[in-house]
Amino acid sequence: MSDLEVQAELATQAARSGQPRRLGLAEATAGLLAVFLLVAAVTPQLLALGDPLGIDPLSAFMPPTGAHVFGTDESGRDIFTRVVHGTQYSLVIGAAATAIGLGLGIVLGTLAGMLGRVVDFTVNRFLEVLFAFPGLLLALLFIVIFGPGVATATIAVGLSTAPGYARIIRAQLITVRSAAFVEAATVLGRTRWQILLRHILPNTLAPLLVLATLGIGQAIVWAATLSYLGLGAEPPTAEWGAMLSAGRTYITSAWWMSFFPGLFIVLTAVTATVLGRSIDRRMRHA
Amino acid sequence: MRRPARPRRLLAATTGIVALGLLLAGCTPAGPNEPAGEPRSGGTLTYASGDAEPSCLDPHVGGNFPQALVSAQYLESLVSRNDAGQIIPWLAESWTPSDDGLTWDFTLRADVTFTDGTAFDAAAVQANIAHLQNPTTLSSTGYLALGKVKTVAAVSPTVVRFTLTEPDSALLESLSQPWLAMESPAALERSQDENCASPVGTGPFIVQSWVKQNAITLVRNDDYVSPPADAAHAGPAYLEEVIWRFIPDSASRYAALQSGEVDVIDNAQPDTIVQAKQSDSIEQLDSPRPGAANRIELNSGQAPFNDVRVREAFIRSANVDDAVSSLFQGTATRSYSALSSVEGTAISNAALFDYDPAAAAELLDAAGWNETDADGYRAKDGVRLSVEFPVSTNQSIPAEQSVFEQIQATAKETGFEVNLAPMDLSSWYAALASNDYDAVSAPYTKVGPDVLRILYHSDSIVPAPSGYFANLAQVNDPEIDALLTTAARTTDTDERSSLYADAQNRILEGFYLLPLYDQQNHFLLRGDVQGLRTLPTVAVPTLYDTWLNR
Amino acid sequence: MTMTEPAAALTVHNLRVGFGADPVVRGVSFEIARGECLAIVGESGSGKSVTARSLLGLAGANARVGADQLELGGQTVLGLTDRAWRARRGKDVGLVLQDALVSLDPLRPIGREIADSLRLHTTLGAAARARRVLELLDAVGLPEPATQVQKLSGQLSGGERQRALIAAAIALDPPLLIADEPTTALDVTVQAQILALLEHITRAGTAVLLISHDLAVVSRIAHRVAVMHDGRMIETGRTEQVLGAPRHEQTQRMVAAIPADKPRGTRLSLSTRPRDAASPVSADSTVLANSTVLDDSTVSAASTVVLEAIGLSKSYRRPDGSRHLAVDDVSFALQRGSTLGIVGESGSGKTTTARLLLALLPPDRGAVRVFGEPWSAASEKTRRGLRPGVGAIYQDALGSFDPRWNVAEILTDALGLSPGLRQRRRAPQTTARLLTLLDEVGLAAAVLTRRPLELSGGQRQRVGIARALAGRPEILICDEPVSSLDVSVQAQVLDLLDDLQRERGLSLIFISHDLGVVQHVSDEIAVMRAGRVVESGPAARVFAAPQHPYSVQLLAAVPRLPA
Amino acid sequence: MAARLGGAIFVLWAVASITFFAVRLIPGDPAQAVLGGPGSQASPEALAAVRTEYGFDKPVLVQYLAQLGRLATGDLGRSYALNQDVGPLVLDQLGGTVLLAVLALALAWLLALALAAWSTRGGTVAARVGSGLEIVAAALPHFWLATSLIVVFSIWLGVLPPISTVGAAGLVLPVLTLAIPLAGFLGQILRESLLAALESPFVLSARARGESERGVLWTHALRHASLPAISLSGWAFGSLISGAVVVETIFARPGLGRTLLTAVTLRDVPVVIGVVMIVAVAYILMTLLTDAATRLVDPRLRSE
Repeated sequence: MSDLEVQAELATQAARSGQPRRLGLAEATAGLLAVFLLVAAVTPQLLALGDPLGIDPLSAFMPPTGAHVFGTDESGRDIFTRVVHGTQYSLVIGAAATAIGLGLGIVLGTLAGMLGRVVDFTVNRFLEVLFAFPGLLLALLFIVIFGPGVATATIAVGLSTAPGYARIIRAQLITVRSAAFVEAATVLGRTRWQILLRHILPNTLAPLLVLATLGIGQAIVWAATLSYLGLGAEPPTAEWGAMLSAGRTYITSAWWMSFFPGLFIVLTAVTATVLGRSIDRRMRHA
Repeated sequence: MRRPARPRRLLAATTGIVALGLLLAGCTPAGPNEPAGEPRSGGTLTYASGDAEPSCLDPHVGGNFPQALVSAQYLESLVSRNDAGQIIPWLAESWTPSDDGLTWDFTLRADVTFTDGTAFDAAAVQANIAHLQNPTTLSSTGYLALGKVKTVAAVSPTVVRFTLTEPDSALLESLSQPWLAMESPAALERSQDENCASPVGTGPFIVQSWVKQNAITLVRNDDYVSPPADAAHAGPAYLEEVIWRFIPDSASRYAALQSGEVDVIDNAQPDTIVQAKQSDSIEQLDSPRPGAANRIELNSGQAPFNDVRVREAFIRSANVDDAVSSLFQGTATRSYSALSSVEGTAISNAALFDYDPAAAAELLDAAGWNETDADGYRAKDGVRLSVEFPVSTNQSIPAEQSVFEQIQATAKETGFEVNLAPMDLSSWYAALASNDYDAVSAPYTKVGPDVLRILYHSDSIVPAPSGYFANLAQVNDPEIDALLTTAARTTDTDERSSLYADAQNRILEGFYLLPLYDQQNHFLLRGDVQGLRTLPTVAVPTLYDTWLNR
Repeated sequence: MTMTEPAAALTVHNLRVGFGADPVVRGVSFEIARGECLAIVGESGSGKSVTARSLLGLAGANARVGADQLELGGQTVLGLTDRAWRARRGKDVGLVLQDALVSLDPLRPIGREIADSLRLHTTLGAAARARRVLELLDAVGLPEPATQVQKLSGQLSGGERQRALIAAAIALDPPLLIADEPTTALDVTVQAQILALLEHITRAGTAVLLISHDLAVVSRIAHRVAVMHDGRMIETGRTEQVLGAPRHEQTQRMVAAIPADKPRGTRLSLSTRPRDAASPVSADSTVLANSTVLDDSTVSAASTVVLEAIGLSKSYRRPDGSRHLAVDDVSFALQRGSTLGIVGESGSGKTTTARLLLALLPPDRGAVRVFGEPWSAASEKTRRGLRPGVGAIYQDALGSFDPRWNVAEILTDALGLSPGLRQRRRAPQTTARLLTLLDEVGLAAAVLTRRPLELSGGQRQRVGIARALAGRPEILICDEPVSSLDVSVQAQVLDLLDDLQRERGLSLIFISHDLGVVQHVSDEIAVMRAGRVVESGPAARVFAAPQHPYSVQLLAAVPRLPA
Repeated sequence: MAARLGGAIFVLWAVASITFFAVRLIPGDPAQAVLGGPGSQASPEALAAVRTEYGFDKPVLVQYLAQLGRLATGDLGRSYALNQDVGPLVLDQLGGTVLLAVLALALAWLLALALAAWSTRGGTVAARVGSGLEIVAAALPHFWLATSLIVVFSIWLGVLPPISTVGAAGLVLPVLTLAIPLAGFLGQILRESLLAALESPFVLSARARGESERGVLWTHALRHASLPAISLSGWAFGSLISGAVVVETIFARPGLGRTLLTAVTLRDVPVVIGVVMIVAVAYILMTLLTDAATRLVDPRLRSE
């Protein structure tokens, strides 16, 4: 299993047990956070006026105060500003990695799910092999070959999530393909193409929204991990993982430097999880 | 298995601290806690190094700073240096150069044996030099330091004679370095893998075991007799055992010290030094490394820095003082010299490095960079004034990378676009080798002012077969070349100093480099650790006089 | 059976159970004597299971249980602590649930499950417990107890594990045994055996409280019947009395809904009238007469075969690689305007046959012909032209609808129009056709915008029928169309199918495990067992005088109301 | 079993092939890549030695077969950065990581079980709190959690060592860092499946026999609830390996993760491949173990 499959499984589980339409406190909070994060990503200036790279050596290492709610870093940059502006970075990296993983997953999963036994067998074996590079291993292998950096880290995260997407999409395709309503459509005299377009594809693709939402949270955490390890974005870029990495040096004297970027990573991941599950539940009970 | 020959950038490979140093604590031998009482024997001291774990404990092989740090505990050199910068006896009792400076006779101590029982004598010295000069040893630092040594002969068991190809005023300084320390000839006979795992020397400790990625265990050499002349006591070391750990993460390292898990840490970060000053239980030892200061070299070999006005403009546009004071929080002092402040021959000229954006702007106007592009950067003939600045994340500590970021920010105000490119060591070397840089910072440790020849003689622009060259500023000035070559042959101290002073002035006035601070070398220790000091050669700590007041 | 036992094993007076604000049981009173079997019958949601569970103190953590009197063996159990309840459960009262596959822990050998009761309530040692378990298994009629005791419930047949479950419940010979739908998931023949076992237990002196939705089933062994509806006990009395002369309207409805032995064409549902409102209920007798005539004329040349199965065989590969012959040389013919019932127990090959008839599977051997044309042998492209003539109704109506579509979209699609159009942009004539379809199956226009998930089981099946009708088919293939419905809903759906068949002259293949249903709807019947048709012929003849021993056994096992 | 073994060998072969061709994807001279990338100051002799050892001068197919041959005999090549054979180096580091992973897995199970058992019994509020805790725990990145734990327990409270030490105390924080997020995932699975199990008819049967709540939990429900969680073990292993990269680096523990990260930073290709191969082998073993554990808990699978 991949992280994504586990997330998807948990979402399914939660959707099964949860109440259909109630807007929970968690969902409402997650929704507000998502709006905040989107605003931060699209127009960061709306939330934080300053320059995320602008230095002010004289006010370095300031703890959180009214003027700097999240404190300042070693060069006197305002951490709140950097965290807000970093949202764009993290979301774009997360979205790009998810797009790569999802794209590859769709291609592989569709091949396996639609093209008959031989292709299915081959793709399945291939995926099985990729799963033997668990977690970040595939990403690290990719980075050691193509060198570190934001672009490679993004591709690496995308690549390492692709097998998970592929397997979910394949399973979904196979479930939908053999669903009773597909047989019912055959009995109504629908052609293969009509069935594919009207039933199989929509019912396979709809859950991808859930997957992508869950996946983006995962991708952000992984990309931040790579940055933290010095294999992705580099300081002074206002990327959360890179900020944490820079803050690690000063952890004994300036905890706020690593606490707030980390907090935003966690909040984003939790938001993605809660929203993904909420969408899942709504789609099932809609 | 050849370790890529990297001309001594002894810098600390992974987390190398670059340094600048405050002379405040200096290298006073006494432990920081004064009412210490009589030294006591016994106990285990845990040392946590932030430097990379060496791949070989024999500093002949390769030769970098992490090796020097640990090998100083079990290997000894022929000579040492005292706090005043004078060469003092160690395994060699005395030495005499010939008048032409081409022959040196060293008289060795007769009472020293290696810890495997092999006698230390002239033959052993011969074997060590041969080992260093043997290409299969893959020595880099030691090999280069012995560049002028033609032959080594045993005159008697206690007298060994070095014959040189040309006079070398830096010979003694070279021999004082840990990378040229003496090892048991019998041990050297073993395979390199074996010798790397457990080198045998004459030092106060013996390598007992080495668990990779975790710790090296050193035990006391009870038969030890050969402390350097400036040691505080004689006889065996006080400590029974030393655990030498590798903790690359600086925060973990400091926290480990705070919690008493370890007794001494190196590569202390500025913020932890400040914290330590407020702590009763933690003391600080600051010992800047010799050789070059930490500085940014400006590549004068290509545009835009082939124009001295642009170089000066860049230097004038960089607000280094504010950066250093905010980031190093008083733990590092601004340098205005090419050399480390511990080098007696260092010339400092603060006036050349004032932060003066107005002057910088005028210089750029004069040099023709008088256009302003859409992003606010200066340009000439439509070409933006940009400076490629590859940064090795292995060699520049986070605080230093932040200094570069602040320089980037202040230089932008004058119109320079500084493109900081943090990269891994391998890519960094690649960028330098392909001349793909305009500014770069590369620490360099060597005992004595001869480092200037390595860094600024035009010969050093020619890349070694490996592609590396030390003259990163690409200074190509026949007058500087002449001064440095002459100085390297001049044994007269005053004359040598004056030659190096001339050379330094000319280098500084050419605006080839922007000095930042000494190569930082801060140690933090538990308050009950007494008698820790660094060897005044390359400022590595020695635990010989150290004892535990607990 | 000791000293001065009160006559009643259980006395319940004014039992009330509620969850949150909703009362589920609203004042129920009854008692059971030793050696007596009382059946509580009701449809889903009537509160019968909650009542049963309250008697064990297991109504649930958030249930509010109250009663004026609640006595087990003469001792009140009102307000017992959890610990005190535990001491009584299993010892003073046993519980048997539906489907032992999940009612016995599927991960533990049945022997351990049975021994648990002994372990919890006796001081017997392990060896003594093991002996007792064997005795119990023997007592419930499980063959070879010594080898079965190590098996998991999944390794036993449905009947065997239900016996094991009963063994666990009676391990301590409790004075009261509560059996909640104990035979519901079982095949009829096995159901008959389990009922016999429960009857035997009752005779031995145990009070048995039988909970069921099926009046016919309980009529076999219950001495008294209590009918529950909407949390109340609406009628109680001796079994013959309640079933023979039901007083309450709901009971009457339930009795009427039992299809077994009701002649073809008899209306089962009281609440719904024939859709042709003009024709009085008595007209049914005419229909019945007609259909009898039709029965008689099945041999005449006037009838034509619309669908024909000729020597159909189909096998599957099992996970272990061996082949399983699911359908073995099956032949039959469906006459125009008639209903062919296919009946069989689980694993008899009914469903595979349905899929073969719908050409969703190609047969290994044999062929299906429709309207005299090749059907299974034709290419899907050719077949597609004929498909509108063959409709299908499925057991799982919900699963047969695309979950993203609402009823309007489902039916628009079935009409052969593009379903993508939302209601707003739908042509008025399309809407008119949709409303006609809904009207035909007795649904209101309001369901158009609903998704199947939001509909009740009966409504879903009606939408399924409407969809099948949209293509104006001549043949309808119904695979267990009513088996997941409550009896009264089942009655309505069966009546609807009957009406439609008469109005449209439909020919039906009706597949079911329920002989009563099949008997009621079929003109012709085919009895399947292990993939083969063991007997076929006119329904009246087969039911009156079965030839094959299996048919005889099957018919004998059908729960019927006492005559 | 034979099929499983065959599958395992196939996966290993494929992993070896992928890594082999991956190294050929490195732009430029493969010998240079093996020696640490484009900027490594490799001498011509070193390059020549590597070319001979890896046979880069021979046709790709020959190189490939030779590589498979070496791997089959357990020869993982040599690290030029560390001056050591990769096989023994990687095996040396394996123990520390395995210890860490096993302890973390055990603790994660304990935490998850405790949280699941508490939140299924404590009513709606406990279930919400439990579920919230689990979701947040599952979202905690290792690097942030490790740093935060160090700040709180080592720097502020000073009760636990921030680095790995000889004693057990040094294991506490690393194990917690790895276990907490994992417990978040396991807890969610466990709680949901525990709820399902507690609602199931066989639990009602057991209660009707007079079984206590504890008996219901231990004899019946937990066993069922653990099945889906056990099937996560393969994934959990991967997550622990990724976590070990971070945790071993921060807590200065010897182990595969730290070796891997160092090797990636130095672009020490032979070591990276060596670690990847070992992890692949371990992953395969883990899936076999998971199968065995599932069979142990679920006797239904044994009879097949």
